[in-house]
Amino acid sequence: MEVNPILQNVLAPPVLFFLIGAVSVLFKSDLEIPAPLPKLFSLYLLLAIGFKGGIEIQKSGFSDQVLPTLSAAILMSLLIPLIGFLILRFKFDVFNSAAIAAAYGSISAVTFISAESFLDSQKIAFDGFMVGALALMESPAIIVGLLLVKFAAPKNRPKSRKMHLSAILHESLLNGSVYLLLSSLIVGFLTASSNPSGITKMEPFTGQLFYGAECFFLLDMGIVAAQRLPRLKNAGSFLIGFAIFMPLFNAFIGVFIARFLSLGPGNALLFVVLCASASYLAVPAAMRMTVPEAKSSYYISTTLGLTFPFNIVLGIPIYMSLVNTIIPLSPL
Amino acid sequence: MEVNPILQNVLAPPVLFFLIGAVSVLFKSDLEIPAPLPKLFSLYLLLAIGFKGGIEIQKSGFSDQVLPTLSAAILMSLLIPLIGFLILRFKFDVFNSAAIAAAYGSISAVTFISAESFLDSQKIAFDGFMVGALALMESPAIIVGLLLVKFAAPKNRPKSRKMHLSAILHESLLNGSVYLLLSSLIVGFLTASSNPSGITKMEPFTGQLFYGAECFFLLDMGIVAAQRLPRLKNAGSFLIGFAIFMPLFNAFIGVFIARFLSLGPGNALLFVVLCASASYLAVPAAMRMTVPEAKSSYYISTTLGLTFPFNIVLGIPIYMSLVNTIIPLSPL
Amino acid sequence: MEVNPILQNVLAPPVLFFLIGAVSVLFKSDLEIPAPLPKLFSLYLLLAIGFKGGIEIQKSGFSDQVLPTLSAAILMSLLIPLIGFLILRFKFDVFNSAAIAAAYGSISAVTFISAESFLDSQKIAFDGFMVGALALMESPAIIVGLLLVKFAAPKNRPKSRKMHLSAILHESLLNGSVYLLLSSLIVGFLTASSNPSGITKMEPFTGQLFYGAECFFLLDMGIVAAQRLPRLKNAGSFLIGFAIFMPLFNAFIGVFIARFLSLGPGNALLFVVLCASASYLAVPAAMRMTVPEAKSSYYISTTLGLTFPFNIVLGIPIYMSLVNTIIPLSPL
Amino acid sequence: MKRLDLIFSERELDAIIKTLEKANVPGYTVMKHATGRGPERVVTEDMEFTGLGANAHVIVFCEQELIDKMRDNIRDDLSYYGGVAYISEATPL
Amino acid sequence: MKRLDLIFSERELDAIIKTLEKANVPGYTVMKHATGRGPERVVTEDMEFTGLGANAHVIVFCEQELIDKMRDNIRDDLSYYGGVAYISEATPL
Amino acid sequence: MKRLDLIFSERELDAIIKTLEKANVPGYTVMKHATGRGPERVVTEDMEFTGLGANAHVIVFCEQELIDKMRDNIRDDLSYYGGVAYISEATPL
Ligand SMILES: Nc1ncnc2c1ncn2[C@@H]1O[C@H](COP(=O)(O)O)[C@@H](O)[C@H]1O
Ligand SMILES: Nc1ncnc2c1ncn2[C@@H]1O[C@H](COP(=O)(O)O)[C@@H](O)[C@H]1O
Ligand SMILES: Nc1ncnc2c1ncn2[C@@H]1O[C@H](COP(=O)(O)O)[C@@H](O)[C@H]1O
Ligand code: NA
Ligand code: NA
Ligand code: NA
Repeated sequence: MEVNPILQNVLAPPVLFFLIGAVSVLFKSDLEIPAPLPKLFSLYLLLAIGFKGGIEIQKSGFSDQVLPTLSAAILMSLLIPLIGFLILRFKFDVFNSAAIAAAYGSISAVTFISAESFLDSQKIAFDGFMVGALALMESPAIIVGLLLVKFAAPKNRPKSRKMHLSAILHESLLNGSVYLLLSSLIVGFLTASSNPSGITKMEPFTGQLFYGAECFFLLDMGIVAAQRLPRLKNAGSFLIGFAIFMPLFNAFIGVFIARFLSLGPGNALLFVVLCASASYLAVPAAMRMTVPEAKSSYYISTTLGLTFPFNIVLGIPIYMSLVNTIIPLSPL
Repeated sequence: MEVNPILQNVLAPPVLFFLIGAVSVLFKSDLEIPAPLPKLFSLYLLLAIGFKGGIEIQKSGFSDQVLPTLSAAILMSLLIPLIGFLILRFKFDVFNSAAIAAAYGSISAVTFISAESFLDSQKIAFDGFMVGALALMESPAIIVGLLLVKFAAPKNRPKSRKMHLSAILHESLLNGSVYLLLSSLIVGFLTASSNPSGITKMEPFTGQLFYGAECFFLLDMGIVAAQRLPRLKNAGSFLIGFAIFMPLFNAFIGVFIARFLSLGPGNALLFVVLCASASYLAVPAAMRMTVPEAKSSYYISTTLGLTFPFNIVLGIPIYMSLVNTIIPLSPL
Repeated sequence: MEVNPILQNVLAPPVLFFLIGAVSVLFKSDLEIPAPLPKLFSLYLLLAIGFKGGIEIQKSGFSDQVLPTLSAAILMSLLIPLIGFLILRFKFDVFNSAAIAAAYGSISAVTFISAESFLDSQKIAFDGFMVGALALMESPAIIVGLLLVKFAAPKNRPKSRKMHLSAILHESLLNGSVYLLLSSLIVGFLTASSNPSGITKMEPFTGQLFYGAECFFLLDMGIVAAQRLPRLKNAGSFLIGFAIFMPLFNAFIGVFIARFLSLGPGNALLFVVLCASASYLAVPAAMRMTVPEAKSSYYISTTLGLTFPFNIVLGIPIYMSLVNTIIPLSPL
Repeated sequence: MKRLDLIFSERELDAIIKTLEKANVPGYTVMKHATGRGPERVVTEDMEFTGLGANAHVIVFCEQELIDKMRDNIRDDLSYYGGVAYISEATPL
Repeated sequence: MKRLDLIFSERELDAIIKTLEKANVPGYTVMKHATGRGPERVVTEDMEFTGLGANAHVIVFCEQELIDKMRDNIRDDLSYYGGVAYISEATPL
Repeated sequence: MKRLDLIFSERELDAIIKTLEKANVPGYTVMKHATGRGPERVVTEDMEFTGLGANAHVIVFCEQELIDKMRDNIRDDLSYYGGVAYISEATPL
């Protein structure tokens, strides 16, 4: 693995702004992006990703690769939480294990965006339907996590906390960020199919503005991640190790599946990044509501304080090297 | 009336995002656009409408049609509250009747924008000076509403609430949203006449971004409207009926006036929409301050919970059909 | 001095929106841009100025003029607080004198932007490296101000308030707005040198949107300034005089230095404006933390309530005339 | 010392502050963006964009006599637009 | 009269308001965006964008008997997700 | 139990929280964006964009002895930058 792609990744504006945010915390600058401004950018990014993804899916139609890729994506988001759960159970109770595992099975949209920006800067093509994979991978991990709690939780869990399937589906599909991404995807699809002039009129907002808004949001993510990082100390070295090992492990599985699916390098990277990234929006929100026994500081500090920065700064170029090494090998 | 234009209207991004917002409430999703973000978009939209309107008015100058149209607009915004008041008095006291009637006499800028977007998508031309009508129709209805209170209120109204003409003018002309729209219009006009390069430099902000910002704001309006709708139950069926009947009635008068003024179909639709739309910004704010006896839930729930969604989703295409039916008839 | 340039300046959208904001306060309109929306725009403007400045500096390289200009800029930001301090000591104690003087030694980024917009509209060229001067002039004045307090403060200042050099450097270099401007400049520089495609992708956000966002922010600045102005009455006529005299005095020194440096008229105006403008972001924040003895109403009301509007509306065209008069004179 | 809690529509804030200032209170604190419901069952939300806005919560620490001085004026303000006012004991630290 | 102060995660607001309404309180006030730390030393921040959100501070002025009526339900709500509830004296102005 | 109300400039928040943590309070709640006026008649606004910012309102429910322990430190913090601190009675629900 050369060092060049890492440096190239780090020298792109989104990653630089992320680092600026993180360094500001290190240096105790009082730079702050007060609430609810980060929410504005996170809503905007979800809306724009969804909308553009919907357009792309409508345009590209359901080619041969689409269905297998989307199925594999869902499969991974069901599988990863199970693996994660087994690993985490060595050290944590059912509640914490399930909540953390669900976060790693789900995805981080901003990590996905960063991978797209990386591919753009490397001039590597990828397909719009990968946003479909992004959207489809958010919820299943939540469902698996909650089912794990439902069936593995100690029998003396108070009655009020027994989860019904309807509550599980509600939390996984109607969580604000899941809902906005999915429904924006539908809006994009409908617009592309029945009102193409709407695409042009949305383009300055959802298209041109996107890169800058991404940078601004990553500036805040840098601040938030760096504030979270020190709290990991309390979480112990097991969890710290998990937060780095798990994305690498998932990426490794992911790259072989991508190869099996004969994905091109661009799509393969995005697939791998979806596997490797962990959720800090939908999953924590759902877990906070339904599994209050799990410590939010665990699943937030790992995903936001360590896995997210790792993926943004080092992970994406590492996964690219992985893709470039594994994919071109003689067929399986 | 064909169903096509309604479907076409509904399948445009702004209306789709409005519906997404409304559906999120229906499904109890926790999607939320926290305060003060909606204010950002409402300020932006008013500024951009005003600015662009000012430019258009300066460019088009005061043609033959301008003065009669603007006069008719003002006339309608004086007349509608009076009619509304008479109807509402069957069921409500002077305070509530005046407040609700004033809301229907005034206008909703976002409904106006949506009508413009609809015309754009139908490739029907309209004139920039119609924004002048928009700006001019905001205040008179407030004045009428407050005068109705002043003269029709029970004589035992506490002294502290006796309204002075100066207070009435202040509330109607210096209300935040009225002021921003009017003054942005002046800025646009001055820029166009003495600093045309400023137009080009503002264009990305006030022009290109507009459609996307409109969608984002409508997403929130969908949420707000759907939260308001159930409260109408307490308001009773009379008010629910009024909230649908009144815009249709106003549209009907409006279309005949438009025909009398020989407006083209684009301008006619905008005129009709101004008549049919009801205010949920300037009027409620003014009424809350000056007529505390009126229940804000009445004038907000009707305008925001029912009339606004009705106009956005069904009203605009219905009015278009009305325009297409009535306007081409042999001259009056 | 002709009146034309002043009128031309006033008729540009940014200044018009500033005036609209100020007039809304005068007329007691309830127009308000609620917190934290102004912070969004101030963060955006700093990020965009820095980013674009970094690109420009990378592009233009370090020409002959760059180093002398930047050195002169730093020199002025060290000198002005000293002069200001001596003047203010006639009326105020050490704490207030140092705090106010520091504000005038530092700069206002929005005044700088307004000067750039003015030059644009007058089609007068200027160099991107002047943003470097902007960035370099923020901190030294804070350091001088705090050193003045450190050495001139009464000996009985409580021990807890004795300032260490490290605290002084921290406050001057890591203040949120200083940090964001400086680090965005570095991001811009790095992007331009190693990732030029990033520039194109940022352009809609940092470039095209800039003028509109500037207008929006100035609308708020107009409101804030007009709210602050009446409080100056309590500050007394000495301080009111200072708030007008000091920028003019600094501009006068500045224009001769600009001539000495053989700056072109565009760069000269920017240099003069940097000297004449006063800080209402970095310096007040730093002084509030480290010199609580100084009345924040003094250094905020003067800079924000008087000096800022003066510079925006009248100052810039006056300085332009000054530049046009002094610079072309036979060499010194 | 007493603590006075006032909760009312943000739009009445200027009037209430004028009343406080006229009574020469030693200070006051304002928290905006409060929402709530009163006895008339009208729910106040934070719909700032409509200009309706939310409630303000004002806290005043002051002597009883000041409260007695302001009582009528505050009651007037609140009777016009609605809102609540409660007094409790408070000791300076 | 009593003053009841409830502080808990914003996401539980609907449940608490339901409890209050069921007890027929004369009114309540909600302040969102509160942050803090509880006995378990978990610091709550205003990370709205993550969907985790901050705390809500709810104030209810009401009679003691109403509080007695709500006590068990509120304790239930708070025992599930955490949060604190304190009562103090308050006199209407 | 006691309730301690602290109101002071947001920029001093870190120092105050450090004081609270050192005294081992069971918890605390922070509400930012408070504005107000103190005895020196300086009005604090929510001018976050200037870096000046507004006030923070901190509520601590704890035992009297803890308050006694913190008294000097809090007074120190507040004497430096200004702000107020009041104690009242509170009973857990
Ligand atoms: N009993 C109460 N306890 C707490 N807050 C109240 C109470 N009654 C009213 N309020 C607050 O005062 C505001 C105005 O009340 P009202 O004018 O009665 O609608 C409400 O929106 C609540 O925020
Ligand atoms: N002793 C306390 N004093 C003030 N606020 C508290 C106290 N304990 C808890 N809180 C608040 O209640 C929230 C939830 O507490 P907990 O569920 O114990 O984490 C905390 O984030 C604080 O805002
Ligand atoms: N008597 C008071 N009652 C309520 N709040 C106060 C009082 N005095 C001061 N404050 C608050 O404490 C802040 C700082 O006060 P000071 O340092 O005296 O300016 C003010 O901005 C108010 O928010
Ligand atoms: Na994953
Ligand atoms: Na109307
Ligand atoms: Na200066």
